[in-house]
Amino acid sequence: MGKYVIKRIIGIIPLLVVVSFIVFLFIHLIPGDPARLIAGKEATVKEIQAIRHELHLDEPIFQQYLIYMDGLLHGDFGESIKSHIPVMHLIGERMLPSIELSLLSMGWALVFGILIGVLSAVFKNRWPDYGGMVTAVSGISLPNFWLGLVMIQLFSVQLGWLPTGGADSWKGYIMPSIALGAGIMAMIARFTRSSLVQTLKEDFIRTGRSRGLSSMTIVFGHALKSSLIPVVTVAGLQFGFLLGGSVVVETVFSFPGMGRLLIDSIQLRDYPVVQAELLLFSFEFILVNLVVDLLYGFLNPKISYET
Amino acid sequence: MAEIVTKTDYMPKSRGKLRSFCAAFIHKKTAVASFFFFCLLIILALIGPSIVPYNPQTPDYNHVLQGPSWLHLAGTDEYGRDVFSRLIVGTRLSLGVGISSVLLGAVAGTILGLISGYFGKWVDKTIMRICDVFFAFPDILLAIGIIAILGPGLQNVVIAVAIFNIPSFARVVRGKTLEVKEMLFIEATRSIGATKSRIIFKHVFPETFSTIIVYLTMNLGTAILAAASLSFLGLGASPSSSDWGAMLSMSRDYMGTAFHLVFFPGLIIFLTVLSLNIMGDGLRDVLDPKSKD
Amino acid sequence: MAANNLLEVKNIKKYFPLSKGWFSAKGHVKAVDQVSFSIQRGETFSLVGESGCGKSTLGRLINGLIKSDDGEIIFKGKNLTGANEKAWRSYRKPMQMIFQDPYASLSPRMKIKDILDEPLKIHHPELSKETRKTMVQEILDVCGIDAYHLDKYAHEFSGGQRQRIGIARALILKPELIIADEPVSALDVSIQAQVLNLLKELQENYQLTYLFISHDLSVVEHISDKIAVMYLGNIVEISPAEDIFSRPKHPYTQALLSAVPIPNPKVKRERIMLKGEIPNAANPPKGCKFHSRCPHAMDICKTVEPQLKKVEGQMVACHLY
Amino acid sequence: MYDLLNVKGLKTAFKNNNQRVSVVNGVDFGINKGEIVGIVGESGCGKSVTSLSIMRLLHDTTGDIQDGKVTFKGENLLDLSERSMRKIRGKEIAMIFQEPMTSLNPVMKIGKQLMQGIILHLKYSKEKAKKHAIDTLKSVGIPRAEDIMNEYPHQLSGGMRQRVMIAIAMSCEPELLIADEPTTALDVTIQAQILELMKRLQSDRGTAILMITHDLGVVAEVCDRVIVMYAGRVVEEASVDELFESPRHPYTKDLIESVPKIGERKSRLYSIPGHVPNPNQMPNGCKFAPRCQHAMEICFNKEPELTSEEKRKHRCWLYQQNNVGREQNLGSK
Repeated sequence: MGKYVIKRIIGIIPLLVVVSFIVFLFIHLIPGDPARLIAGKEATVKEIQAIRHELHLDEPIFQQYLIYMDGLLHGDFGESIKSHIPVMHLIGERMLPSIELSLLSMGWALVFGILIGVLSAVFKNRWPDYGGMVTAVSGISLPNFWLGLVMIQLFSVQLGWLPTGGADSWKGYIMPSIALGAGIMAMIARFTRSSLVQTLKEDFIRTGRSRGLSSMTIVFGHALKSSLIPVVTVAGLQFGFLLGGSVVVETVFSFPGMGRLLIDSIQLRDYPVVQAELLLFSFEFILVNLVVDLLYGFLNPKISYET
Repeated sequence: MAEIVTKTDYMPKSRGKLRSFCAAFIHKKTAVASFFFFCLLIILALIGPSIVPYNPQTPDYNHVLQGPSWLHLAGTDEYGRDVFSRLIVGTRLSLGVGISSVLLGAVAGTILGLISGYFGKWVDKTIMRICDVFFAFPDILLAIGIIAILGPGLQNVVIAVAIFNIPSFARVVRGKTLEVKEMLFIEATRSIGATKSRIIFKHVFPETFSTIIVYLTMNLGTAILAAASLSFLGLGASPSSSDWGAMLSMSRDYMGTAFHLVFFPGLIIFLTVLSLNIMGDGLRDVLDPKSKD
Repeated sequence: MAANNLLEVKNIKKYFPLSKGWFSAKGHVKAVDQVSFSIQRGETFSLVGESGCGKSTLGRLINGLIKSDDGEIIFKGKNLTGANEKAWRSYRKPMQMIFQDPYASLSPRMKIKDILDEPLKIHHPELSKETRKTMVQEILDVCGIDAYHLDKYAHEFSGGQRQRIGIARALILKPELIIADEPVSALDVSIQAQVLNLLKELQENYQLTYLFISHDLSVVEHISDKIAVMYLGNIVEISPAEDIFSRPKHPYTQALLSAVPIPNPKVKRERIMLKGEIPNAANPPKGCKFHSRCPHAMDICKTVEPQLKKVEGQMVACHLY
Repeated sequence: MYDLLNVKGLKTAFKNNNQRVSVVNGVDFGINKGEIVGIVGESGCGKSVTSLSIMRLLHDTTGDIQDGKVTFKGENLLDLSERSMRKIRGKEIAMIFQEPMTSLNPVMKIGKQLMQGIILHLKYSKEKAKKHAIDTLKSVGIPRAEDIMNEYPHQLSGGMRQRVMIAIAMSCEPELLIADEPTTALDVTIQAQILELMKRLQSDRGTAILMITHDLGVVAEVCDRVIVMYAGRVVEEASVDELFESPRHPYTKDLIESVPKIGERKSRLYSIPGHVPNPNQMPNGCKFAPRCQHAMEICFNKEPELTSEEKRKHRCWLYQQNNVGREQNLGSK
């Protein structure tokens, strides 16, 4: 097990390096001279020159990458072109609400997704199954921004129960987390169902029945564990969906998170902020999947008992 | 245990592949209904502009922001344009973006996946490592990053969505190829002296084909959603176009007063994606029964 | 060696690495370890052994489906060792295979006529479509399948019929050697007898040489001229079929024979019950690999690996002799 | 009547493409206490479905029992509620399966899987159950029983797993053990060990065993009495010695004849022509008639009954009505 953990952790290091390099290249891939972009339209040639030197844009590209990485390791993501506030500072105040929102969404999606999936599998081809799967396929097909707008219309405009946006109180988290988690809940429900249905067809389930175990013992004592192990992996992959969705949902609800900052920055062409956001989002995703991998290894005796 | 019956030594009646596929698919009533709905959308995309009741671009300032009525089934927008007509005309745009981006991604991804899965070794390692890098960026964020570089616009949405589809197709096709490659009949074909290219194109690819079709259908839904999201964020279709996502984006300003402007474009996106997902489920059950529940 | 040898295998070796890790390979499974034997034209040479003894790997090595790590394969006087994939493709024409699972060894998407036509297309592209069609019909007839089945798919046939189609596919290229990997073990008894009889008939009519791989000693006895018994990647005994059943030499052969249940309740035998199970092939016992289960194990068995040597016309790798 | 289990007129059908196909059609047989009875037949003959029907384990299949009676110690199992049936399963009748690799829960320790049944049926405390579990493992010849309790199935070899399966089955001292092809997936030397173990358990504990197999060799080695099945029907029943010495039904004869036997090298094996009929295209009359060498006109029109003759039974027109075989038998009485 220890070897497995070390192997996984070492395994993501090259990925982190490559991803950071690609994100670093981002600013060079944008058409035009980055120094000119940063300096603004009215800048003189001299000003541009100064910025180029200040940002080390006159150095060889590999050198620039090392400088960039050095900055990253010290928590320096550069500074915003528009507001000239350090990017770290801009993102820092947006990070917490975003993380809270994603954990909240993931949490309810997991709980309800697994619940619906288990019910559907246990009552396969009966009405709880049909109900669960109609909910799930709808959940996958719902555009999250539309779900958000419909909820705003209903709960904020018509009924006035919840605020239309912001993260000032817990009430501000309710609708965004529903809009964000709906699709993930649906995916997890479908996957849990199919995994559990598959497990219930295994030979060892028949062995269990032949020993006189009740259906409850068989489903919850035998089948659930082995069918939830792959759900862990799927939940990890869904996290990417969640990060992407947060950009859209945060925009709908004017939620002060990282996602909305990204869209705002793109519209303002504030590239250093965009760059930092892309890096943080992808690192977050990689790390979540690392945790998921480790969890998978821990739950699966075939891995955890080897070595 | 159903094997007890199927494994017995008997010969089922001879039946054509296509016929048995159709017979099995017909049993999935919802899938068939979705299939017809999707066909309707395709027809609308093809002939929509010539059958709409109103010109989708002509403003009518006498009927601004009207709710749904018999005259205007889905109401009118802030310029008095008929929303129903705009939705129908927008079908071509919204479906077109989804279909072209998924097809692009599917073709490139399938080729990469086949190569990777069949040749293995360093070829496989290289392709899969590159895919891993793409997977490190969550789908929509990758698209947003690409659009940030290329600039907003429908064409760039197609490129961005195609790019995030490539690695996922590559991975799925590779997985299936590896599975097929281990099958005994592939080894049997090698043992009669068949060349690698013959094995890939005549034997492995047809086996992976049904998986690709199912995955294509499902991803088409996702792609339409992604393109709509990007247009909604103002990164895709120009706000004045009749793209569904763009229409939604524009109508946000009229939330309180004209909710139908938000409701109908979203509804049509939802129904389109729903029909694709149901169709995909049906196809999977029929074509790829092993991956079924 | 005798000029009559169709196939000669010398010291062939195949080690499969165990899960290639980040740091190092965890070791090797010695699937086939220094195996040598030769097959004469027209005979049936059988490889028997329990699962994991390397018999199927050996069959695939000879056909080039798996590349050997070391040793030589000499077929019709030609050394095939080290040939590239392209050369192997032409070597395979006179050396065809029949596989164990008739359900999995035929392509599910091809009609029978296309399955049988494929080898011809590959090796005889000069033949016309008509000629190929006649050849396909002829071979089906020989293998006992009616020609009106030509347009059917494999899944429409029963197991026995599918195995006949598999045999037809191997036979259509007029091979000299057929490597049959457990060709009847997936079939029911009554069908198994049909297929075994067919294989025998074909051998007589077409002067075929068989390398017959099986775990079933009673089937092997019935069909073979010579039998090699494998244990953990080694051949422990090679004997003419009559001898191996009347006077098995190697203790493993003796145990294997006595373990086979005999369908006659009147026959009561003293059974040699082996201790334990086959050791892990990644970490086989030192010396003679069988010593950990052998009822006659001596001190020397634990240290020195015995080599095949001639004992009364049989080849045995055992320190007892 | 047999004193442990009586199966009468058992009929089980499977639903296949909205069609009901009888896989087991009117099966009659019985088992006495402490007896080893074999059911032998080729794939698709309905032998496995018969065993699952007795245990009422067709849950996850499209199959269900249409008709018949399964009387175990005087009680018809088919009339019992699911709840009472659960008290029979594992306690009175236990079962082992063909695939030891997949028949154990891969993510649960051996000890827990073993103790679950003991606690459920014998109502032992945890400590007592654990002790009993270890004893049972030892009794089936598992070395390091204490360690194995804490291991997962993938850490064991195939033969060991089948021993664990037997331990689980025997842990509650059932009166009947149904073994569905218990050695088919194992190598011959391991098969010999497992068969030896089963014979020992039977003689030590007096457990009756219903052995389901396709292998006539296994039948000859372990069974006292044999039931031969073909196309969902019992075609012959006899003591093991009688069956191999003088098989009555042509199918039994042919089956024995077509097995290659060690020490009897022949240039040609006897083989039965044709193949087993498709369950939804059964021939009229005797199901074996199209493949039978002795088929008469009546065989194609009317299905023979299972008839008793002294201690054996067969389903064949050759021995019925004014047939020679029957007259000879009557004469000898």
